[in-house]
Amino acid sequence: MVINALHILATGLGAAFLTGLLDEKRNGLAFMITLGALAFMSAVSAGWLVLFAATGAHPMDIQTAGTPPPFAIALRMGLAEAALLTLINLAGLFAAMHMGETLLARGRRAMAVLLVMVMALCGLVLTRDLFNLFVFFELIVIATGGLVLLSDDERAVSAGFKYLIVSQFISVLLLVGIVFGYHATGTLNIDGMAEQGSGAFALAFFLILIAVAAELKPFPANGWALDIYESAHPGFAALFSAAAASAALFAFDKVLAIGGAEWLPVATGIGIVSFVAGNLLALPQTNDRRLLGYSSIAQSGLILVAIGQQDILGEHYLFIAGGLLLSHAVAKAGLYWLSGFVAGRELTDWAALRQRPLLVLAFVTGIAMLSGLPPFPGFYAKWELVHLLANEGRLALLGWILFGALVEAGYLFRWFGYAIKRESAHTIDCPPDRVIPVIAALLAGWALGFAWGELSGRSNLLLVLPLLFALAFLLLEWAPAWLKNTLAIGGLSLYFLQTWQDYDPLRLIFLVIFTLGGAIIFLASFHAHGRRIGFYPSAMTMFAGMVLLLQATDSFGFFAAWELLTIGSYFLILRGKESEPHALSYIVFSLGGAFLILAGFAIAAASVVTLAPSGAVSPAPTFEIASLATLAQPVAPWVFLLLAIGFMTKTAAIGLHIWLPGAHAEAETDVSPMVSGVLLKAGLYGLFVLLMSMGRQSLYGVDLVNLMLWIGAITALLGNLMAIFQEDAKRLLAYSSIGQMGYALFGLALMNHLGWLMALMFVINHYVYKSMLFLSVGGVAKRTGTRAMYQMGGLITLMPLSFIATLVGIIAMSGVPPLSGFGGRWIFYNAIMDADTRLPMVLIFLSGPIAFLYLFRLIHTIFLGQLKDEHRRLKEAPLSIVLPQMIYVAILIGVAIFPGLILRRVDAYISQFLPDGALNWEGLTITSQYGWWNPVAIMIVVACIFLLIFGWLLFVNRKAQKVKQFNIVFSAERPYRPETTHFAWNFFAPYKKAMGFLVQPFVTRFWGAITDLLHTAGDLGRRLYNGNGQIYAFHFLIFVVVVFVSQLGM
Amino acid sequence: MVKRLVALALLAVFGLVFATLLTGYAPDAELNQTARYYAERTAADLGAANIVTAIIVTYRGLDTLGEVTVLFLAAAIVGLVLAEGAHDRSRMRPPVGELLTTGTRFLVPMILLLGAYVFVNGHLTPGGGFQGGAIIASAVLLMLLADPLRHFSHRLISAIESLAGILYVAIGIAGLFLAGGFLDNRILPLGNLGELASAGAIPLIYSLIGLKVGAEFSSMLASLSETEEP
Amino acid sequence: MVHVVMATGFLLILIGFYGALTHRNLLRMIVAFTVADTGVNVVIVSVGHMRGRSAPILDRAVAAADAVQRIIDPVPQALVLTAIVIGVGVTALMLAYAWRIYRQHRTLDIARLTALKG
Amino acid sequence: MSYLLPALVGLVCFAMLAAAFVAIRGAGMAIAILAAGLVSLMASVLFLVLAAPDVAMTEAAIGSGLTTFLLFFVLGRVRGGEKEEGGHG
Repeated sequence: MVINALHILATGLGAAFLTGLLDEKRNGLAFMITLGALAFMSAVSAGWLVLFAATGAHPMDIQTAGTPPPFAIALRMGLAEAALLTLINLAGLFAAMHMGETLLARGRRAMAVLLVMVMALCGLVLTRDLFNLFVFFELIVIATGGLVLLSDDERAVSAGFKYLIVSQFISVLLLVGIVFGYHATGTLNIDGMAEQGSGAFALAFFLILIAVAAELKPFPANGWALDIYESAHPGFAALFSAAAASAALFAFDKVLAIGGAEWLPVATGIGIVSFVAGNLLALPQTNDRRLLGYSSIAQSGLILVAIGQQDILGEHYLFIAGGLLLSHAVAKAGLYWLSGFVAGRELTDWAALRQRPLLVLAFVTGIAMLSGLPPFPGFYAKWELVHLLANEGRLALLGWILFGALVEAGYLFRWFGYAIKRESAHTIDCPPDRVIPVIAALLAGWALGFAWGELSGRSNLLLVLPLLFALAFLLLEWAPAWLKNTLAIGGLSLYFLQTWQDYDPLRLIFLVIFTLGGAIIFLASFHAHGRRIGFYPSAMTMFAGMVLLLQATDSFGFFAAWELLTIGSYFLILRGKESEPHALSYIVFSLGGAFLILAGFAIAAASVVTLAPSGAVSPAPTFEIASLATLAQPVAPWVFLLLAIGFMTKTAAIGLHIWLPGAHAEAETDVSPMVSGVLLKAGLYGLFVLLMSMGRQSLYGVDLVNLMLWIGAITALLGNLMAIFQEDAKRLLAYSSIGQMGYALFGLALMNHLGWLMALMFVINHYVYKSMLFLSVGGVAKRTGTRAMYQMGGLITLMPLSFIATLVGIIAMSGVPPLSGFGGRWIFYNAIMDADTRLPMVLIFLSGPIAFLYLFRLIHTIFLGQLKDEHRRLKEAPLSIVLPQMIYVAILIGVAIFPGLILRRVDAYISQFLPDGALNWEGLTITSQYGWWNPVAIMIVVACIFLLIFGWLLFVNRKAQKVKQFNIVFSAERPYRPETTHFAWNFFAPYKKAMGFLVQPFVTRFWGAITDLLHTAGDLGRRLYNGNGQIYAFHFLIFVVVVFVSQLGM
Repeated sequence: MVKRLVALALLAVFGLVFATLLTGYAPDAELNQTARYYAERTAADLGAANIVTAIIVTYRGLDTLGEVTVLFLAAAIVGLVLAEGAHDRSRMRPPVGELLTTGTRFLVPMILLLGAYVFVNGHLTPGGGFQGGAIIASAVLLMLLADPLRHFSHRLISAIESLAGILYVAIGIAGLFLAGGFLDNRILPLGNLGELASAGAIPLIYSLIGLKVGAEFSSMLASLSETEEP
Repeated sequence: MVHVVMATGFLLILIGFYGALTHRNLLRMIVAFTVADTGVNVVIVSVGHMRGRSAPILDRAVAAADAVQRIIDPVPQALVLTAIVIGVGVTALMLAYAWRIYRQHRTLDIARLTALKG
Repeated sequence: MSYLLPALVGLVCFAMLAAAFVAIRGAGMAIAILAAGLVSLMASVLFLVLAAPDVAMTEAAIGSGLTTFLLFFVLGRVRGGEKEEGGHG
């Protein structure tokens, strides 16, 4: 049984009046009354919400004064209203709890103001009468003016006054608009006015609309709001951002209904400008609460865009706008409440949160919700919104939305990086009663994610087994690392055993790498002690994303998996000691790439023949990935381009590669192989899928696949070239990965059978030897405490197993016989012979020897040469790190001898797509049209040659003179930078002179310039807000005039 | 100077908007549907002679409840803001003239009576709770002028204010159960049009509003008077 | 006649706005706003006015039966009543703020209250 | 209809505008407050003429009376603050 919604308003008011009856000293009792009233109001709203959600009942009109509307004020309760009321009342309840101390100190008047504020917000949502709307607005203005004063920050007073100034202007316009609207229609009832349409009183309606819009704090008429956000008590700022903004948005939506479709573009315009500008201006912020304020403005703008696009959103409107709104409200409330625990106001002060992992989880949940990442409602909403926009061809709007979202993710994740990596002088202060609201927001966030998953009519991401498995590790954070590690390995292996039969040979290869490959690397994770908080949920989210990517058959599943693996890997990378800036550039590039993929899918969905069965809410067209093949001109090449760039961001193709070296090099010892050996393959998988389904595309006469061929070749060359100039061993390996991915890209873009086979060889080989090398180098770095190669040397005797692994890895990688790298090369050269484009091949050929140079340097400077004094007592790397390396050695030799074991089936599979040029597998011999290769024979020959040379060397070296450590002649001077005299420093100096111009950091500078440009734009924009309340009033009037003039022009 | 020019330019646009509204305005010759309903039905349905009062107290009662709450809020916040600056009462001020003091003693009861008259008759004649409340507050003002150091019992004022508020809400809720809806005045007999005891709960509600508004204004004035002169 | 009144109301609004935009003293801004508020009230009442009709009060002069022909629109009057009361509430609040600001900063110059910006 | 009423209305309107001008541009704070109160008072006269006695009473009691008093109260508390203003604009 539900209770009349009027009781919500009556309870709020009655309790507010009741507190006045109490003695000044009975503040405790007044506080209990306040909490009780808010709890009752929440319960009543929740009852309505359950009723509407469960029965799908129609909205219900509630009369007052026993008289029907429009003659008396009427209220309406429906699903949206009930949801908003629940949000508002709960936000009010938790805000009261959060502010408990302050409220008790300031007494019953403060509590009464809070109660009236919540009541007025409810009224704003419920009322269907325009003038009543105005009354509630004024109540909110005054209550806000009162609650702002609860802050300890003295500046809040001036912020409140600035707000009052602007609201005076607003209310004058609103009143004038209302009375002329009444004159024209003879009613004040919103529905009655909507029936008659705003045509007769367009000007008055404009005044009403703009006044209500101003309550949404649109750019640039929002300086006052930012000052309030910055200076108010965080408990109130949460309410202001979550509840007040939501109610105002709903009121705007109601008012907009009067105007009808012709006014929708106004909402869209105001919304998108606020969204982009809010995010840009947030970029240079260093104050946490002000940054959250800018983000609130941006988010309101985004919701306003959804409101403005309701004509094309149709039945998805509530799903989208509601998803965005609830995500934002819950996340923002949680973040503001969190900010109450942080003593300092700099973003970096949030590092103090690390003392409480639970609060970090709340923080990251909030950020993920704001950024619209899965599995939260914003993700589903963004997916639908983008698709519907693309469907209508509103691509510019789509582009701006994605741009703004990327900027937002950028500053939010930068902030998160600070929290995880920086040091804070403060300690965290979180009494239990103030933690409850944060926990509530955290739980609400996940609950909403679940609800939106259910409503989406697609697979609910929170019911997908791999992700659940990953999230289960959140509950296991108390457990020791070894236990979690065992579970992780077990889970990955079990998943493989359970599902491997479902995959075609191509996907099976990726599956093996993603699951078993991951499990092998996890063996190295046994070296970690303690609980390793945060590692397992992140890593398993990444792996979950990767296996889901393989499972995905439709575009939605693919994209969701893509985002999951991106987020998981970001958290993993961020764990490295110095990785903060690199993790940030990783997530920004990755999300940028993901947004391109999203845009590509959305544009494709608009014209692809959809094969997916329609679900519960009849989802926006999700399509089978395979049906990308049915795309026709002129859409197809654009989709191809977007998707290809998106995937190439992940494979770090040249130009989009700058995130990779830092991210891979700075990661932890066992994380580097995960993100290099395993994760990069996800990008290749994407490219495989793309090329398999779309084939060749050309745009304005440019063959896009050919373009990829060139990009692959240049990436291979420059990646290798950059690798040889690195002093840092892990960076060297990271750059080498760029080069290797270039090879793979090149092979794919050859678009012939052998090219693809070779790309697959690279998928396998690169996983094995790059994981192995990262582990062995990581083990060495762990023991020596440095990654600079010139600080190592002569470690061969101390760390023989690591040496063997490196040696084998290098042989395999450089493509000399007998190991698998040679097989790769052999197929590769055969593939090149098949192709028609010869010019990029020169580049590829060039990069081969270059690869050899850096590999030589790696083994020479680390393991050979003279041992450093301080390293004399080093031991071999821990067993857990060596063990996987030995497994890789075995695999490499195995694959080298029996390449057919895997490749034969794939070869047959590829023939489906590219029938010509298949290999001929006979016994141990593999034949192409250009020649044959017998791995076993080669192995034997090479083994013989090796033994011969080795024996000869032993013979010759009998008489060799040993050079002692101090057998060096010094001059009297000590060089300024001692390392410059070391032979391993600047190892390839001559090459650098010759080819250094090729590796100038042009790309880094380019992206740096873009970043600077955005920051500068943000900084310039901030100057608008000079702090003068009168100027803010000018902003408001200018805003009105600009909207007015642009509306006239339309 | 630039500021003034910009202000003038912006206001010119607003002037244009207002001028358009003005020139587009034509007075109604007949009452519109809403006004017609009120004109025809108020007397019969609600039993109130003053239609404006009927609208304020009943038809748009929710607005009025909000309006009262605005004053309640303003009084509470003014009290909140000024609480810190309450002056110490030991400081003496020059005495006020005898005339004013005596006049006040004489006038205050009459003013209070007038205020009560205005809001009790709100459903019959012009005026009502707000006007009556303001008149009551003027009595308080007079007392303050006569004796600036007079200390009003905030406790009493806020008790009156709260009780009136709670009763107002309670009457509103009673309307939900006993009549057609929230704030429906027909929980009491309508009586005969034009009599004091008519129009159902309207006189009662308007009296409560009068008391409440009077208390709220008084509270604001008292808070202000207790602030310290800097 | 109504047009003249309405025009006066609009002018009052504009004058009030101009004052609020150009005075840096908080109190003078508040005074300017009260002028603008009065202007709004004048506009609203003038919108509801109808030539040759009387106030919406039923008494001996206006019987309930022919009220439809005799009275002016009561709704704008009800709205103005609310608006006036709300206006004084906001004004009181702004005054309290001004006093608090003065106590804190010893100034009423809005251009000096710029601790928060950017 | 007689010409008296329109003339009265015109006169009141003109006086209101003049008072409003004084409220905005007047030299002293006290004068400005008084002028604003006067605007309000004349508005209530206007309301009476426009057949809105309820509004007229409210405007007179609250808009002109109470508001003016509130302003004077605060003015009394912050005297001196006014002089700091560096002129207009």
